[in-house]
Amino acid sequence: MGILVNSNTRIIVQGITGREGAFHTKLMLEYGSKIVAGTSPGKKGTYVHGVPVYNSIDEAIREQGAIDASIIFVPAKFAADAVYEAIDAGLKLVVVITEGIPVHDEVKFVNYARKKGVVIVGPNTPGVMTVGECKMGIMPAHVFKPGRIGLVSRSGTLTYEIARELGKHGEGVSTVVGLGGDPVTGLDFIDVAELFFKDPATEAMVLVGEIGGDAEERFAVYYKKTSYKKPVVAYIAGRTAPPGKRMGHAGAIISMGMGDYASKKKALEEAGIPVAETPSQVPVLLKQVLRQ
Amino acid sequence: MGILVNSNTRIIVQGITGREGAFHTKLMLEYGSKIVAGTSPGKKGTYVHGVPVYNSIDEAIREQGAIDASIIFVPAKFAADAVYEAIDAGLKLVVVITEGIPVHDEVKFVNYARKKGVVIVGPNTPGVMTVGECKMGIMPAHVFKPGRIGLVSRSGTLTYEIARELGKHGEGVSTVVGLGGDPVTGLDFIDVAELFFKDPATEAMVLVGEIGGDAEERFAVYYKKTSYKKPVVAYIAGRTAPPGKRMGHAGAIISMGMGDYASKKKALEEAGIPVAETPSQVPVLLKQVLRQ
Amino acid sequence: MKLYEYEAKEIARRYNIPVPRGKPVSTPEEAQQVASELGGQVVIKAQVLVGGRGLAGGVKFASTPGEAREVAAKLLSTEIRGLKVSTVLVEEKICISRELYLSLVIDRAARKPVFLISEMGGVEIEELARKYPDKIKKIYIDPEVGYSSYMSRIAVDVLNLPWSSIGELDSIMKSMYKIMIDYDAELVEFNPLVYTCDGKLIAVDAKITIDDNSLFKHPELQALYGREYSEYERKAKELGFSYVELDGDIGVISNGAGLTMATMDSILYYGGKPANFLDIGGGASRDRVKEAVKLMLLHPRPRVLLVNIFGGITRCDEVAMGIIEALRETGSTKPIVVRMLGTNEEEGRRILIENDIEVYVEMDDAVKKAVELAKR
Amino acid sequence: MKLYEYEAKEIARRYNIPVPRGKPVSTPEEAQQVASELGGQVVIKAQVLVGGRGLAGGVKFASTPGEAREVAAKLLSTEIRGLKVSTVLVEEKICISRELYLSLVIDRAARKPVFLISEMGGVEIEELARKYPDKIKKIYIDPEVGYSSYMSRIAVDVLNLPWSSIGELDSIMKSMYKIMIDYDAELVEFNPLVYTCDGKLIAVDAKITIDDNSLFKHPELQALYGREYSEYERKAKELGFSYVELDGDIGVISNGAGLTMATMDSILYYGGKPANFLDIGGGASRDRVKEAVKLMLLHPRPRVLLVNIFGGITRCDEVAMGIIEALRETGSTKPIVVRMLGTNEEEGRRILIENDIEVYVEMDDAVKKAVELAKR
Repeated sequence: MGILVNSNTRIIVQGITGREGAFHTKLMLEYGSKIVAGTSPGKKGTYVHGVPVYNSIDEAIREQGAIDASIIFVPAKFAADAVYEAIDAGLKLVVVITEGIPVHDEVKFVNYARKKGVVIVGPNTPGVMTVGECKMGIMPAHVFKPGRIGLVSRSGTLTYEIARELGKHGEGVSTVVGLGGDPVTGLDFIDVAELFFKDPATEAMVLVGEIGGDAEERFAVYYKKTSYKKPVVAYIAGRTAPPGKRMGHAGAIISMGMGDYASKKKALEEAGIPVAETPSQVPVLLKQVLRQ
Repeated sequence: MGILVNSNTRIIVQGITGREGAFHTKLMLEYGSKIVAGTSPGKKGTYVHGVPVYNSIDEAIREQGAIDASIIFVPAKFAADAVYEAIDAGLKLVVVITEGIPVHDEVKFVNYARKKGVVIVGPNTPGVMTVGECKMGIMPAHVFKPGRIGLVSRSGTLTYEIARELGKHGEGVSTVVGLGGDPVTGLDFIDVAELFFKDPATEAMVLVGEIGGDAEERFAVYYKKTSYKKPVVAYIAGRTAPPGKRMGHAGAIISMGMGDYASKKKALEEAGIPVAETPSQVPVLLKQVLRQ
Repeated sequence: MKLYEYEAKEIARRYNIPVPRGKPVSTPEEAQQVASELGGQVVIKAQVLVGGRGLAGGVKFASTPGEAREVAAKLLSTEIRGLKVSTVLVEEKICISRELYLSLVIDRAARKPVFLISEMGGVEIEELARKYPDKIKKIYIDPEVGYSSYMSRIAVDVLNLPWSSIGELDSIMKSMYKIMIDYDAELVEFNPLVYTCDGKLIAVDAKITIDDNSLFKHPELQALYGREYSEYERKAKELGFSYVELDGDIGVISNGAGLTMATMDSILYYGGKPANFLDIGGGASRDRVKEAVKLMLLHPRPRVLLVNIFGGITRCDEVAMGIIEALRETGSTKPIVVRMLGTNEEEGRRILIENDIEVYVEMDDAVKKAVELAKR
Repeated sequence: MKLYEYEAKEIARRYNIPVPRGKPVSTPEEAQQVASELGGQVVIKAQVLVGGRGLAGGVKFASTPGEAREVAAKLLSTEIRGLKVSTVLVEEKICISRELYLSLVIDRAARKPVFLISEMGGVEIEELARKYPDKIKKIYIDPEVGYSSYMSRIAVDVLNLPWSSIGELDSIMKSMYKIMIDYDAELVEFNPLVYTCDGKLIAVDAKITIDDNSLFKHPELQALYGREYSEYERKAKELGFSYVELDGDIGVISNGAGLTMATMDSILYYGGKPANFLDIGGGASRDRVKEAVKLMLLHPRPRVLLVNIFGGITRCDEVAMGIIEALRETGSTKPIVVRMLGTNEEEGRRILIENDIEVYVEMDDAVKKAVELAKR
């Protein structure tokens, strides 16, 4: 159970021979993810942790059969090409770990993917993991205990922090989805919430947002209106961030008069979603909403 | 009844003040089509046969309410812009009468439309008409009697010829769809057949093809395989055309070893579709398949 | 509109696609000069806008500048498939290891540009498609995305090239798409694209076809339009008509490509032979109809003229006036059979009848009459 | 990365967008010279990379070259919102009939570029959005299609311009999109775009912001990177870190923007004040960690350093080694509180403990400790 990926998901790793690609292929295999092939230009015929490497996804499919999803580790300069390769090869889920991709590349491939019904997780994401079944990402797996909480986040490490806090309080995660830290991403909170609200394994959702953009505000509007929903608790990073400054993530910039901490907190609370002050408060608030 | 357009379709005419645009607006209004607005850059505030003219569809919708479909008469140079305007304004059907549009413009806007779920009829089409209800096109209306035959064609005048032959034999038309004579069009025979096969008002379909491309061959393959279907009779123009020469329509060119008359006739007949030798034979064959 | 090989190669060169060194020339002397500049063996290729040139003897080799002169002289005095050779391309001879096929064309069904890729180059793609359809790999380009480098990584394996060729291949494929878009090309074809003895990729033959509808965007190409046509075809194109010559004796003027073809087909069905395809298009004015009719009245081949008009955007009265004026201006006595229906048909018929021209309502009747007149 | 107004206008000019005649200068003498070249009244505008310049007195008028010199001298010796003015732009004064707003920006929610268009120019868009949200028209651009002229036909009515402006407006909007794509811009803004007394459109102010991630595509822009930052910020950026200065006394080093912000927020929550935001990003090597720590050890403001690492792609052992080496190389005695978890955490913890550095498991504990140390 869980959303987006499961134990049947057949995965290809694009950029499998690079330092990060190879390292995380190993960790994903150890987790049990079904990695059936990898690509690395010119490295056809080699193996990475037992996974066969091809020059193209086209060839990998011809030799290994159908592939459902790809995880991309190639450098920013070549990431768009890799995304197009995955979409055009007919894959239905593409996890883009790469950070530093030019925003107009992202605008282009995210629009293309959405029009073609392909899910892009990221870019600049830790990935997606259905706990105990399939890890397509770079998150430290041991932090995530299996459980009933759907976790969706714009941040990487902060998500691990919160997953760990959940674990300390005996709560586990169904699926964790990193939306990605860039201003333009394939999925937003609403997309993921709709999946979680339909997932029988998920009883509540934790939303980890940050300043900048209006994704949290839009989620609040959606949550208020939608009838089929589950309890949600939020944490928003960036209370101390000065306006107009870019805070690491291209996403975390406040400008155009929207997206500051106060605006997000207010919108969420008005929609009936409690907002934690520190990561350690998340499980406490979660217990409250689940008890109601 | 019929497909694509009916008496409720709210229509805008793009390029309404031009010679052809104005002339056919009059004829369409006379037919009873619900033309609610027109556009013509800089002609805002004027009227054409009582239809208010705007600078943009955006404005027309603001003032006239929702619009479903557009018919485009603007010159080839500006046609793509008009198509994008219609699609971006949220219209769901766009009939492109204009001929001579560069093929790469067509490739671009047809792909865009299909990805966005917008139906493009044409380009280089006489249009679409649900007989007795709504005419969105330039076909001479009196030739088409109401009836049970769905008529789909790559040609213009040849379609009128065949509709007239049907009428002479007491058969009428439910909806007539001109796919358009260009190599790249929004709809193909399969798209339209799927609509006709579901339309309660249509009992049989007449397919008017021509040499060049492989749309007829692909339809034959589809027809053979599909289980829910209605009788079809075909006529293919271009038996006497020499290979490799462009015959008027950009569409009617034989090349790449496909698309000649013999290939199309064979494919259709193998799929159980009789092919008429002259337009006047079409109603004769139709009677036969309908009797079966 | 087809470009000559040397024009296509000039474009390819500008887009950094490797082509053999060489020059187009129109005299034997220039051929000798270019051959001596190139030093060593050369290839001399007749520049004509039809396929199958190789089989028709249009490609020759020469080992010395003197021989090049002789070969060029011979080619420049022959015809290839009915076309006079006025230019030959003199090029260095390439040491070929393997001949590959690579083209980019618009796929109507998919509504997208598609690369056609095959290891088996040097054969015409039509033949290849008939004989070895599974030896052709297709890679589609979505116009939203354009060319993406991964395509070359698929192609390099399909072409069975060493990985070291990837950079060259990527650059060639990228440039092909850029040429297609920049020039509104319907086809960009390198056949063969060769893998040379020293491991390089070179486009030894090149074809580019430009979309006629796009010419308004390309003023520099407009001047070239119509070169591939015969005299009458050129005249007709200049007047803006779609026109193709055939070898029968019944001249056909109709409106709409489909109806024009159907008219020709019906002539054949009733035992006659069409002399041409002439589509006056939609909404032709009286003047344009007049020009079309004049063209066929003055053309020596057709013995009878069959005008078949089903008026939609075209108005029958305009057509009738055009016919009358053409007859008046040429003074021709060639018999004309007219079939006319649709927009303003009563008025059109009235005009013709007033001028003693037979007008039919049924297409079959008009066709039969024309066939009968042609046999007299 | 923000461009200066004069740079943005230079780009606009190259794309045929009308801007006032003028030149950037850095001395009062040059200002006088330019003013006399322009003849007549001029505007002198301080070139700084912050908003609200007008209210802060950064825009002045002068009627004579002599006055221009005086005004420029004054501006060149002031600070605007904490930034020294080293350049002023001297421009002809435009006779303004109406001030309009026109910008092109990436809409995150729609994932598309969007034109923001308003009749009410001259006001900052943030203020406009707050006060009159329905006075802003949005027109989205699908990246598949790009700019299409119909957008200008919508805009011309929204801006309440006469139809005769359509050509100018179409050309300006088309160029804005072209600039956005060619320069990988996140924002192209003309505020105000003015409708002049003689009925022309001129961009009187111009802002362009370039996507930092795209700089590898734009070598000519790379040199400009980092100008808008303070000295320490620049150093951090050169090392490849995301870094922002704040006014507290607890230095923060963390990995991931979210966790770094959460660390800062927790410091505030527990009663402390963060001195900065420093995100070492994912997968930082020992050397890069060392540089980050050195930067903060040598920075005068922070009294305590809080390092909060949750290792995913980042490895704790590399971080630990980086910290130790930074301490060794600087010889600093600034207290460091480390919180460390995740990939290779045991090894990282071991290294720190061996070097007598306190390591925490819980973020709250580490934050509380840092706050406590800062208050000592």
